[in-house]
Amino acid sequence: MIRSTTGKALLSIWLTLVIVAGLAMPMVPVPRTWYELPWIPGLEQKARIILFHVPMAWVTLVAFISAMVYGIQFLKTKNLDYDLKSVNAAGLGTVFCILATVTGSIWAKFNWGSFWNWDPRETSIFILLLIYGAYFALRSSIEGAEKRAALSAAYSIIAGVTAPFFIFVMPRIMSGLHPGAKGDEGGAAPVAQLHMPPNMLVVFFASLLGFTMLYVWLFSVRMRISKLEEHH
Amino acid sequence: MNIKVIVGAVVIVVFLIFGAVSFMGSNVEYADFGKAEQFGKKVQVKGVWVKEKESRFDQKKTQFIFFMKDDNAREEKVIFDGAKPNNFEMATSVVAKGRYKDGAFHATEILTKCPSKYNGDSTAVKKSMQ
Amino acid sequence: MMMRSAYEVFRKDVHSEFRTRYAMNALIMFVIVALSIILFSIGDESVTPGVLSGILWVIIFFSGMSGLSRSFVSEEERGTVLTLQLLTEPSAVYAGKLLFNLILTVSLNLFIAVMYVLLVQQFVVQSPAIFWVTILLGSAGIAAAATILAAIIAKANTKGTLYPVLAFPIMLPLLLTVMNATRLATEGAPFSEAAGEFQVLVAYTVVVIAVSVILFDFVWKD
Amino acid sequence: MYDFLASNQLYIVMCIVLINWFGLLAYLFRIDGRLRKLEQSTYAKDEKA
Repeated sequence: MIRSTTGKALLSIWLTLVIVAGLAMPMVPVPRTWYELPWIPGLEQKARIILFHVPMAWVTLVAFISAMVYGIQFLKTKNLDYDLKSVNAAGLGTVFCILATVTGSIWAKFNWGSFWNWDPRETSIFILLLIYGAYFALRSSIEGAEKRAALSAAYSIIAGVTAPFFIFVMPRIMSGLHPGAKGDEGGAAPVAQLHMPPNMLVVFFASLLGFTMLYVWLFSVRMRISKLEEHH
Repeated sequence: MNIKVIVGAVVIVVFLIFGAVSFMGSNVEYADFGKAEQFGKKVQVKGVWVKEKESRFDQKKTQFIFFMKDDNAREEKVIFDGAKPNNFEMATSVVAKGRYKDGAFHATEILTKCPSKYNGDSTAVKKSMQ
Repeated sequence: MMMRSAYEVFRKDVHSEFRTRYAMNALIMFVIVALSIILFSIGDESVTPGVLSGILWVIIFFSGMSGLSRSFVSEEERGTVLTLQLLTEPSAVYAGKLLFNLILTVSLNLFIAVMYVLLVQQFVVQSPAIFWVTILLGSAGIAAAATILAAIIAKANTKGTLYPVLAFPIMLPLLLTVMNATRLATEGAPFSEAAGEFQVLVAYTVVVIAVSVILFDFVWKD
Repeated sequence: MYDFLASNQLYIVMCIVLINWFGLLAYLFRIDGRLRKLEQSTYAKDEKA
C-alpha cells in the first residue's frame, strides 16, 4: 500500500484529518453530538495530547520490537539485509523516542508542574533512549560488518528481554502521575483501559494507525537509501 | 542447537511470567492504624489531618510531622520523610503509605485528595519531587 | 564432558587470578577508596536510609563494572581466544566464565556489604535476613548480566567506557529492585514483604542466563 | 509565555503537534541529505565512465 502513490496520498489525507479532528473537535461538559468531546476537569484541553503523544511512544515501541526481531532473524540467517533493517528501525525509533519524550515533557510542565518528574512512564522512555544510545555506541565501536551485526543483535535481544522487568519493578518503587497509574483512583485511565468516549477512541486509533503507517513509509525510504549506499 | 534455543525460550517466557506474578501482589493494601500496628507491614491508611494538633517540618531531618485521624477515629502521629505536600491544607482526606513503628506511623509517601477543582483526581506527592 | 570443560575454564581463570591477583587487589582498593569518599562526604549530616541503600548499590555497580569487564578482554589480549574456541564448545566457556564471575561478585559484594555496615553508622540493617538475601541474589543478577555483556564488549574498540553504558539500561531493573529491598531491610520489614522483590531478582537472573546461553554461541564465534 | 500557555491550553496541544511536525521534517531533511550525497557520487561515477 505504502509503495503506491495513492497509498501515500491517502496516508497524508488520513494524518491531516487526524490532526484537524484532534485539534478542532470542541470540548463540552456534556457531549451531545458525534463531534463533541467531553471536558475532563483537571485535564481540559490538554486531554487532546493523547492523540499526538501516545502514537509517538507507540511507534517507538514498534520500532524497538522490530529492531529486536530483525536482530533475531539476522542471527538465524546471517543475512546482512536483516542487520540493515535492524539499524534503520532503531534509528527511526530514536527519532520517535525523542519526539515522545519532548512532547510528554512539555505537557508535564503544564499538568504536573515540572518538565521531568521521574514518573514510571517517563523513566521507561528515558531507559529506552539510553538503550538506543548504547546500541549505536556499540555499533560504532565494532569493526567488521558481520561481527557488528551479530553483537548489536545480541545486545538488542538482551535489552528486549530485560525491558519487561521495568513493568514489574517500577510500580513498586514509585507511584505514577500518568493518568491511570496506581494511586490515581478517581482519575480517568484513558490509555491503560481505553476509557474514552467512542468518538475520541476512533480518532485515537486513527492516529495510532496513521503514525504507524508513516513509520512504515519512512522505514521503506530509509531502507531504499541504505541499500543504494551499500552498492557504492 | 535448536533444542537449546527452544528450551531457552521456554525458560525465558516462564520466568518472565514468574516475575510478572510478583507485580500483581505488589499493591499496598489499605488498613487502619489498628491493623497497621498489628501487622507491622507497609500499608496505606486513609484519614483526615487533625489541624488542632501541632504539625511541623523538621528542617534537619527533612521530616514533616503531623497528626492524622483514621476512619475509626483513632489519632496517630505521622512522620513523613519529605517536605510538606503543596496542597496539604486544601485536602479533604489524606492517604499515608508506610508502616507503624515505635508509637508513630512512618510514611514514605503521602497522597492528598483535593475538593472541587480537581474533581476526584488525587495528586501523588513524591519525595523525589521536592 | 561439557561440565568438565566448563570446570577447566573456571579453574584456569581462578589460577591466573591467584597468580596475578589483578582483579582482587585493584577491586579491594577501589572499594576502600569509594567508601572513604562517601564517608567524607556524609560527614555528620543525617542521610535517609533510602539514600544510603542507594549509595551501597552504586558502589557495588561500579566495582562490578571495573572488575567484571576483564573476563573476556583478558582472553582477547593474551590471544587465547582461538585456543579456547578450538578446544571447548561455547556453552562450556560461558558456564566456566559465569561461575568465576559469580564467585568473584558474591565474595566482593559480601566484602563491600560488611564494610558498609561497619563503617557507615547511619546505615542500620533492621532485617538482616532480607539484607543478606538481597546481597546474594543481587550479586547473582549482576554477575549474569555482566558476563554476557563482557563477552560482547571484548570485541569492541572502546571497551572500558562502553561497558557501563551498555550495562546500565540492562541492569537498571535489577538495581531498582535491590535498592528497594535494601530500604525494606533498613525499615525493619518482615521477611515476607520482600518476597516479591526476591521473586523479581530470581526471575531476572534466570532470564538473563537463559538468553545468554542462547546468544553466547553467536557472540563467541567470529 | 508560560502564563499564556497555561491559560490557553489548546496552544499546548498545538505546540506538541508542531514539535512532531518539525521533528519529522528535520528527519526528512536528513534523509534527503543522504540521498543527495548518493546522487552526487552516482553522477560523478557516470561522468568518469
